[in-house]
Amino acid sequence: MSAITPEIVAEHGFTKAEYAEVLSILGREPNITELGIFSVMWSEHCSYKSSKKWLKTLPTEAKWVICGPGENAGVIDIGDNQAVIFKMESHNHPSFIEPYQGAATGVGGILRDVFTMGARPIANMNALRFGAPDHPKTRHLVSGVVAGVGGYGNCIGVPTVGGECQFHPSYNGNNLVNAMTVGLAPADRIFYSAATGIGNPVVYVGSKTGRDGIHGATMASAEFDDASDEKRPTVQVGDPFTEKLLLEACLELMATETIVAIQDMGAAGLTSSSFEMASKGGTGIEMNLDKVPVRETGMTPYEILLSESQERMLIVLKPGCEETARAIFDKWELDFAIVGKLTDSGRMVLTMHGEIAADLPIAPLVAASPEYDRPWVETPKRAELAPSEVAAPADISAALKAILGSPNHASRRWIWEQYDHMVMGDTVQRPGGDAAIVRVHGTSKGLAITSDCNPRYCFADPETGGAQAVAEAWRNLIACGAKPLAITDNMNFGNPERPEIMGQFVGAIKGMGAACKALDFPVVSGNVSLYNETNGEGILPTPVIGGVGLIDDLDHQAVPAFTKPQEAIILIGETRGWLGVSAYLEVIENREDGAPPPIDLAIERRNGDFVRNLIAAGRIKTCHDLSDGGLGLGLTEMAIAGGIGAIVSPPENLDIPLHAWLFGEDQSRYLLTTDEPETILSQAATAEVPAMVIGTTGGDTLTVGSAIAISLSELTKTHEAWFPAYMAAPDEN
Amino acid sequence: MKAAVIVFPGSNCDRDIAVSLETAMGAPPAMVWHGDADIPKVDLIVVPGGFSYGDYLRSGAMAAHSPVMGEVKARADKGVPVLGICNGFQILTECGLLPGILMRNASLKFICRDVYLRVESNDSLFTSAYGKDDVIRIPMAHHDGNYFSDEATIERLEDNGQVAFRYCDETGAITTDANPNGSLRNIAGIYNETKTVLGMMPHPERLAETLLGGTDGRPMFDGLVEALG
Amino acid sequence: MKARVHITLKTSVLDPQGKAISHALGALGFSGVDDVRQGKYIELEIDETDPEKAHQNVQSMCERLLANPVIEDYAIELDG
Amino acid sequence: MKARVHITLKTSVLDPQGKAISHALGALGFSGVDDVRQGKYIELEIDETDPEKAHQNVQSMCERLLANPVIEDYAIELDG
Ligand SMILES: Nc1ncnc2c1ncn2[C@@H]1O[C@H](COP(=O)(O)OP(=O)(O)O)[C@@H](O)[C@H]1O
Ligand SMILES: [Mg+2]
Repeated sequence: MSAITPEIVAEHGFTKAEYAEVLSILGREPNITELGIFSVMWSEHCSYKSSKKWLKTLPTEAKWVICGPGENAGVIDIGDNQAVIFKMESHNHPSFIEPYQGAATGVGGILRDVFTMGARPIANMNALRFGAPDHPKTRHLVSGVVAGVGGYGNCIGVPTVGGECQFHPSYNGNNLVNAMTVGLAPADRIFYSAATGIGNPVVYVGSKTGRDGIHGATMASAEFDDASDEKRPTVQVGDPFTEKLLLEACLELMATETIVAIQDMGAAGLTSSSFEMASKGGTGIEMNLDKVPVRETGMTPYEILLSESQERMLIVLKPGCEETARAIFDKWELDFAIVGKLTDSGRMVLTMHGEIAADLPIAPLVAASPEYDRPWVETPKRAELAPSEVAAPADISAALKAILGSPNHASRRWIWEQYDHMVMGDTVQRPGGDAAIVRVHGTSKGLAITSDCNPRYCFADPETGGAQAVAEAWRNLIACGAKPLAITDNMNFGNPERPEIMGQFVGAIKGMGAACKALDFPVVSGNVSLYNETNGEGILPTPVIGGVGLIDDLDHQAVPAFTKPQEAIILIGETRGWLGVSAYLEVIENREDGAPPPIDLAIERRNGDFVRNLIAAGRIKTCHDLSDGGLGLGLTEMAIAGGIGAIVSPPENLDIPLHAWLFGEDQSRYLLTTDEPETILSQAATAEVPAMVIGTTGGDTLTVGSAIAISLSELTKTHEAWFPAYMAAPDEN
Repeated sequence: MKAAVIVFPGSNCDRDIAVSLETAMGAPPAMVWHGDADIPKVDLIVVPGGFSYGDYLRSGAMAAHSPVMGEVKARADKGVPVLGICNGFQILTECGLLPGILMRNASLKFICRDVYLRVESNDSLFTSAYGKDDVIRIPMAHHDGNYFSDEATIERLEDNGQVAFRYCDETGAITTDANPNGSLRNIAGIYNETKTVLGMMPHPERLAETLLGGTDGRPMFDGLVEALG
Repeated sequence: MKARVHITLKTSVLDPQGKAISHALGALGFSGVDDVRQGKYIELEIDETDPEKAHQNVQSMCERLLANPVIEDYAIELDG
Repeated sequence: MKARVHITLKTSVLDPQGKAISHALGALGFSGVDDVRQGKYIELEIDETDPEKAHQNVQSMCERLLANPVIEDYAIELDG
């Protein structure tokens, strides 16, 4: 066995202190296989060494939470012995190197996280961030990533019901691909990963192991430089067909009484799955690597253990259940191999060709995985930008159209039409609304699902931005009539070794935690992706929030589209014309300065509860939350979606400029329509919720005072034009 | 009416079609796994949508050669009605029950959205509950739906009235703009010569319920139950 | 022995993939590309050692599965 | 002149299509097929008449568009 040189140690990403810890745990030098195991187990991706300290501060509990962070995915109770299992995960770096396969395998990975716990996946979401549209790589990345997300989800037959897509130059060298899966399981049949029962067989199922993505987990934690293109680390190729078989086979096995524990092989493959299972169960594992199904000849223990081949699972079975399980995997034509058993040694003992390939103590290795309290500095507060500091546009109609047709606010139809968003026959609200709604199959309940983050807010003020992302997710669920239940998060940041970046992370977590607490909206799962930097240029801090809510009765839901003419349009919440870091500034003035709009979480909750009660009581059918682009964009979206215009009058005694009233991004606001405005206004007054009638639906023109009158067809054309035109334009690189 | 739905590895619209059939028939259809030797005695066989065998090589090619399709062909030859939707249509062309082939969409992209179809004839078991020239809105979701066949075949299809549906605009006009995938003559679905086998790319089972956005797909299933008892 | 199979679209069949490639090449600044056609290339490792039998075998694979005669032609090469 | 380009997955990269084809051939009763790999085959008609320049040209097309070097290899043949 080759000696471990300092170069090899460095290549595996250890600091001196970390390697000293390795030596002290082992009491000897590791061999190369053992070194590889340590390196992936202690990589940022697997150990959360920079983020752990802060993640622990997030609220994770509520009456309805069955299982919070720590397992493969979070689990919440939705009544009637049904549980919803969901999580979001990033595949940022692989998608930059090979957009199609990187995105596809990202979807495959998050699906496995969810079905490994016993759920049938019922919906996928995707949150995408790309560089500036005019950056030479962007178009190619958008095209490949969207095709890859669709390619995997469409083939496996899980609808992709929504997501996000934003452009900003900070992502030029590091796009973000965050994928979320939501699944449904019987609440009394959730499967966990703790391996227990000495002597129980350890079984490998799924695809064969090849030399794919070896060191993928370390790659996902290393900063990029321009040479990464040339380094060409192996990217995995996804096989959604095999995953579909694996899904059906696992669910079939889960219906029997044979499983003790199950865990997908994700980042760091066999290594991290086996260590996690054993460490959670407090057992040892003995595995014979000769038994692992391999795709290639001559694979070494190092390669087998670190391979990130996709579509594989590790299962601990009850004794005597091997043949029942084997028959199911045979039926689905998947590999099935008994590779080892649980022991009471507390050690991971791996053999191959009759020799010991690795022998490591499990608990010390896991317990000693580094945890850093990285130095951080608070992001300096920015000065507020008064409405009067932003000049009025020359032409306010043109400004509205410019925002509506801009890269970050134009319709995403080009994306979602490439996703099968209807398969499984339960998609009640298709992409394009505030949250997607999927019916709980065979019931009249619905799940509302959304994904949100405004990275420009987060950059300007991480704490407010973090709180805002949670609040916006909450608001999107409220707006369709759901009771928001819980979130998953995907923390995408730059290099945590830089105190400013670490400060962004800390700030975002603080803001998120406060909002989760105030809104009773706990975090049940999540993922951290750090080192999203190229040549020292970090991305905007991007804590993406995936939210899930429950609609008890689908007869009582709301859509963000005008549905009837002659209804009063009511604006809920206070409007002060906050233009700092707004879409208006971005598009019209080409600047990103100012402080983002503050959020009062008590008001947020009060306004939201008021709106949700109206929808749940069946009183209103049309509702939309206001976010970027403010009232102006919100109104326009509702008119376009419903094919019905509106006549809106700004308040007579308006004390802010019209463009601030229209495009300000004050928080905690909604638009709704009703034919009983007086009743709703008086109820709002009782609840101390600011509410005012601002106009009436009808016609085929959107009219705002004497300033704006644009036909619906023109608005629709403007909204729909940008994306397809951009993607059809020739590449200039 | 009794129906069977054939399930291949990679089928994924099998449950969706079963729901629509059950709503219309009042009882669930038999789900027949591709490896099962036998198809029960039924009045209708459905080959559902999805990605059988991952749609690798060519959509539907591998499923078309699976043993169960031999049995489907034998039944079809005896006059048992067969409905192939999306991947099912691709499988029916690959196994020779229907002529032509479904090539990659002209845009090269997967497309999922509602399209308008003109009912070209209503003198079949499948379309009897529609009116001739009705315009219906049905979702499509496919990557390979670009219908192609040689000139002689297409003329024969037209002459025999074997074109079941064409992509059209909201008013029923058959235009290039209304053709989402490049199909020859806007063809969205075709029959065999006896009109007992129908293959179509769009999914009638996806718009058969108000809550899901429309019911234009419903008459196909109600009509089948009406015709087949 | 190794069999190499080329599956190409019949000349009478429109090839949107080829067209898209040709278009993209133009956009990238490659001039003088007149026509592009995209096909499939399949390599098979087979046990059969007799070239004649191997050819027959692969031909039958093409006819039954690998190519669709409505739109595709195929060509087989063998090497030992 | 005509350029033929073969684009194949690198040997260590999983080829789901090849795997499925090999499986389907087995099910059809073809025995003795050990391995199947599927790649792309692209034919280009180009104006360039100088073979060296043509090769360079096509190579650059492969690198910039036709192949993804992370997972694919390519080979170029010229004739005519
Ligand atoms: N990548 C994507 N995939 C699918 N749907 C998307 C994607 N990006 C955006 N959408 C959809 O477009 C709509 C508008 O998105 P967004 O502007 O982020 O909504 P909001 O401001 O209400 O949060 C939503 O319905 C969303 O689900
Ligand atoms: Mg959103």
